[in-house]
Amino acid sequence: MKALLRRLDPVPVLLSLPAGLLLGLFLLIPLAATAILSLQAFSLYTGIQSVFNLDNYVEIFSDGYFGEIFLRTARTAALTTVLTILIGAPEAVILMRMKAPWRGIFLLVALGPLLISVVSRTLGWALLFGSTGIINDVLIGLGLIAAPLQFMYTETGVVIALAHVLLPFMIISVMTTLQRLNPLVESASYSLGASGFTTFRRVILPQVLPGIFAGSIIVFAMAASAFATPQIIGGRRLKVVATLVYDEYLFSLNWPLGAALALLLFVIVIIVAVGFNQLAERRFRRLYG
Amino acid sequence: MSSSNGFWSLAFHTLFVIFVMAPIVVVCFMAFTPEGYLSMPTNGVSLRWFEALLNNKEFVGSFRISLALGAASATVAALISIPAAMAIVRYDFPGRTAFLTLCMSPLMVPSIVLGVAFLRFFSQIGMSGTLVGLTISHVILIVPYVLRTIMNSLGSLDSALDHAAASLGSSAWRTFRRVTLPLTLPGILSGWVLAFITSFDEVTMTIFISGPGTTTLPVRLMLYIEDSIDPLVAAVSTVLIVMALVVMLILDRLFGLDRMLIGRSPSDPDR
Amino acid sequence: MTPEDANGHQRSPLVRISGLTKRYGNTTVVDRLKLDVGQGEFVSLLGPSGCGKTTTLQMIGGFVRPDGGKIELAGRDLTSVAASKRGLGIVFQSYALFPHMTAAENVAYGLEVRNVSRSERAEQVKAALDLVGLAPYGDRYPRAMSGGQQQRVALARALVIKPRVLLLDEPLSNLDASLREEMQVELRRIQQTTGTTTILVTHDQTEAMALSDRIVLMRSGQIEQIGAPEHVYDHPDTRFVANFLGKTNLFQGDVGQSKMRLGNLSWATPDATPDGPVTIAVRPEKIALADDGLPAKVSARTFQGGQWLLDLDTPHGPVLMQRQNVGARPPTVGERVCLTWSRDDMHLIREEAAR
Amino acid sequence: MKRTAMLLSTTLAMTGFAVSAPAQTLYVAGNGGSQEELMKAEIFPAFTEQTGIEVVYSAGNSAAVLAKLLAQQDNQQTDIAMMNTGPMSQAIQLGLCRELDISEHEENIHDFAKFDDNHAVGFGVVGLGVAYATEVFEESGWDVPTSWTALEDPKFEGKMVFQPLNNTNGLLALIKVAEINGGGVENLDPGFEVMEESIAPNVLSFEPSSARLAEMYQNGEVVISVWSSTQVKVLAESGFPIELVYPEEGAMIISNDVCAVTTEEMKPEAMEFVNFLISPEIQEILAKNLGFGPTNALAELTEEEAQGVPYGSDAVSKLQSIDWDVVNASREDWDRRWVREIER
Repeated sequence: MKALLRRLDPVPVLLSLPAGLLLGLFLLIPLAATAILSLQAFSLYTGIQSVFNLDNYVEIFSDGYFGEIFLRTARTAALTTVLTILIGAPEAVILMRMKAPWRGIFLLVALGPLLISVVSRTLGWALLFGSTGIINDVLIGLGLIAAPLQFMYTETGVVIALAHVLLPFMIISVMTTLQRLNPLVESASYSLGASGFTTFRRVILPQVLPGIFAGSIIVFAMAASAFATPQIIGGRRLKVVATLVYDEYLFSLNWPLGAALALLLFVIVIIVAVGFNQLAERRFRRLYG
Repeated sequence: MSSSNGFWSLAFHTLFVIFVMAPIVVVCFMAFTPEGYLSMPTNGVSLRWFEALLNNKEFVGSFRISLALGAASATVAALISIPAAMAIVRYDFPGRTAFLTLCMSPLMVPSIVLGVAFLRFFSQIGMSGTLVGLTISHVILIVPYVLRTIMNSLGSLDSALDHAAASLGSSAWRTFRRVTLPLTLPGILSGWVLAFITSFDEVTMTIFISGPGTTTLPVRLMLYIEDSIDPLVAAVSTVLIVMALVVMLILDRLFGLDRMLIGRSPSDPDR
Repeated sequence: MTPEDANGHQRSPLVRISGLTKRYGNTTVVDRLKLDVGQGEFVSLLGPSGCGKTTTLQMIGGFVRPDGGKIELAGRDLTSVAASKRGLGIVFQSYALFPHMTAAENVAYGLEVRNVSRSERAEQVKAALDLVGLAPYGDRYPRAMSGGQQQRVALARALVIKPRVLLLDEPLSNLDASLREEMQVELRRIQQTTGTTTILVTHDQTEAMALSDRIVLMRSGQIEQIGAPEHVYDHPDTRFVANFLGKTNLFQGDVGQSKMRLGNLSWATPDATPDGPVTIAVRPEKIALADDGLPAKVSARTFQGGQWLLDLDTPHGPVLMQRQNVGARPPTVGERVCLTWSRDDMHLIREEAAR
Repeated sequence: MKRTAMLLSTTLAMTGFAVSAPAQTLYVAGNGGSQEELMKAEIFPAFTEQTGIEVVYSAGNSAAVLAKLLAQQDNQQTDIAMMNTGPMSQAIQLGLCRELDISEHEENIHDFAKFDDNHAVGFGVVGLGVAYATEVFEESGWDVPTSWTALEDPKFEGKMVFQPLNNTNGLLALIKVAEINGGGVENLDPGFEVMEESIAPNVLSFEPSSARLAEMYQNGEVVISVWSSTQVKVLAESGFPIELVYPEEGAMIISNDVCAVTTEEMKPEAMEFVNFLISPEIQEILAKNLGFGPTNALAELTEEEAQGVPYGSDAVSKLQSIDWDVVNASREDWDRRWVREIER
């Protein structure tokens, strides 16, 4: 319950002023300036020019080179999302079923990596994939493969490392939904004679779907705009939009084009997230009406 | 969830734990190699790479900058988020929803977009590469985390506490100082610690805006990795991992890590 | 106008509420409320949830801003005075004890705000805790205390600042039944010891009747009836009051030719009651079995220890009667009996009186 | 609660001590890898000992150094920039470098190391040729590569590294390939064509980092690459069997240049550092450790030390230099074409 005070109470306005000013000044203005920058032109010798047109966007849309990178970004993000669902959703159920103290311990194992630097975690994958090739040694040792697989500089490698980085978000999302479930519903299903599998498929799964959906939106958005992991695992040849932006800014020095690419990425991520969200709301409204 | 995990569930869980831990464990192991190149420490364990790290002026300098940046931005973020959270949780005012959306919006903007936006903005106002500029950008990035934690903390307070204090003659400021603040302190501190580690680890945005004198640890690590991967980066990563562990323990003690990340867990017999 | 207590004594009003109105959107929660509370009086605002009693209390406390009307305390307009400057003592439904302070610190808080010296503060805190019977528990934190103990701390905290008026917001609703009865007695004792003017908000009619000098029955933001508990109980102005305060039997009768009629039965009307249809209310405990009277058939019989409850079917609708568990066994289900009651135990409710 | 408050105050205290940096600090940006190591191990300590000025190094390849300089033009923190001639001439053109005062050494500096108006100065030259892992070649019975065309040999499929175009090594090699196929800086088409048809299929990775490339040689992932004399020398000295060939069509020259960055306060220490870098003693250290051909004529090397080092005007003149103004003018288009046609 809020204290409903006078309509034009100065207190909340004063309280929200510092944060409002800071964010308005240092978030909205820079973003707007970036939008303007994306309309400008650039050349190596004259720098950024004060002309305003849509040339950068025209170039992005007409050049298949950019199309390919956007497509790759979408593909890796989608595959990463699928992988996190396949690993994260069952694990969330398993974690919920655990008893103390195991549950607390494995929650730290599952969610703790969120607090570890992305660079460190990706470096771990680079070490596993790369020159020392522990993964390949293990796989060959187990007789699963004959020749070493290439993980570094491949989409497979990027997807695996990204899934590892983003997995906690999926687990959090599914667990949040699971927590709202009435635990007796599962027992009710068993009491009616359903098997474990049937109970999972008919009772648990439909109820955690909203969590999986919400998790998917977060994971997709973060995977599509991820930078550090594709940069380290993908290297120069396997560019995604974020690493392309980095290259445009720090190697080609073409800031306007880089700004256009970054904003396009932003807009696409927002559209996909909002679209999925509305789809999910329509789908699950009945469940939570 | 009333039933317990069967054999297949536990097998899956084991693979999951291996998947999650493998890259982290590998980094830590390799940091202890006695060799001059990357390898598992099969011939004994050595601290030579940590020694090398301590003697590396650039990495040590970056570590200090990251500490300063994390502490400064987390503190500023907490200082502006406390009143903002009070306004949002305690009052209804025109534009409240818009204000909340504004405060949470940095979560929606990809870090890379923030990076390019700040790079341009700071270079136009003559602040590029400065610690102040970096701090402002990090504050904006972490405000949503701090604000959400403090809002949760404030929201779980009985609003009658405020009324009780007021009825006893307490001024709004005294009520805040004596009642609201002490009761939300664990939330504020948790938000601070979460913000600190988020800022400390940030790389995507910072790589665009850090200057030669303000290169943070993850950025330096990232630039170093672009050039070469050797046991030194494993040692740096190990330090980052250990820091994360410390933060994890603090958060767990203060607020409950699971409660912070997935909300209340009344069914958890642990607490 | 001055209020009268049950005995008709004149009191000067300490709290005067007039025209008090609160709207949320299109809903009027409190509608032109008018109430005077005398010095030392114990008044209860009673009504079902949503009747506006809590909103009224919050307006008096200063936590909700009224859309119209006035609240005066000893002649001083409180309407635009901040909650912290009103000097009222309040006990909240959730007690709202500061969880990070001990019982003694909780009680001391209001004194601290008033800059009372440390030694005097300790004395007053001790006295207040003594008053509520918690002297040995000063060092306990609220979470280490039972609900009843927390309730007493909240009371001590509100009383220690010597408020002009004590506001109690459903203070006993979180306690179990036996504790509630004990606290009712305690509350009445403390109120009479301190002589503090008290306004209680409750939805529990027994609580209101047990504690109050006067009951204010509220419905949909308006006052339905004000009066001493026994008066309101015996002379409900409306069907709503009759039903809300205890159980009652209502019959549709009519008045004509100085007679009050219910089917074949008729009684003389003492005063100049106008002619027309009328609702006759009779409390279940006033009904007796007789050889002659209203014919009825027992449809259910419930034993309650001290008394029996009989459900009866009559030509004028179902009737409930109470019978003390003394003497002969009451009639069994299916038995035919006749019901009677004294003329004085009948109460007429004019339909116009009900809104 | 007390405990957490203590934690907070400790962290804040640490912050306080972290912000205080030594006042006299020069920020130097330059290549990573062996150059960075040598600078930090020997040259900076010597400079600090002589002047009392601390030096902080930030590593990045020439393109990245230029990008950072440009990004922070408004509030320049870098005092010294070390880049190859291509990016350096861009930096000069963009006004990022100020005029140097090198009168102390000017008469001894070879002409090839001088820039107009002294906006920068070369501090070491290296040759660019074809490097190969000698042991692997011997075991496989392959001939020593003596021509740039060896890069087109299909037997090196998946065993070769060609550095990308934003790397000076890659750029010069591509120009050379164009040249021997009838083109040149004016017409790079033949270079791109041969690159796409015959060279790119052999390439395992377009790896810009020479440190990574060295790792790849050591792991046996790569047996042949275009590389510079200094990088080959460093790897060879670590004991790895590698050799650099200056092909018969001619090798290219790469100059490592240094400039004092235009900053708000023109630190005189920056000028001091540049002069220090081109002094004969430091030139000798650079030559001995990195194989940088000295640009100061007073630097003396023994015959053994001069092995594989472009030492003196005569040796340098045998290496082919290019017109950077022409190259820089078309570089943007080439980069664009490269990422689209070759590196995808």
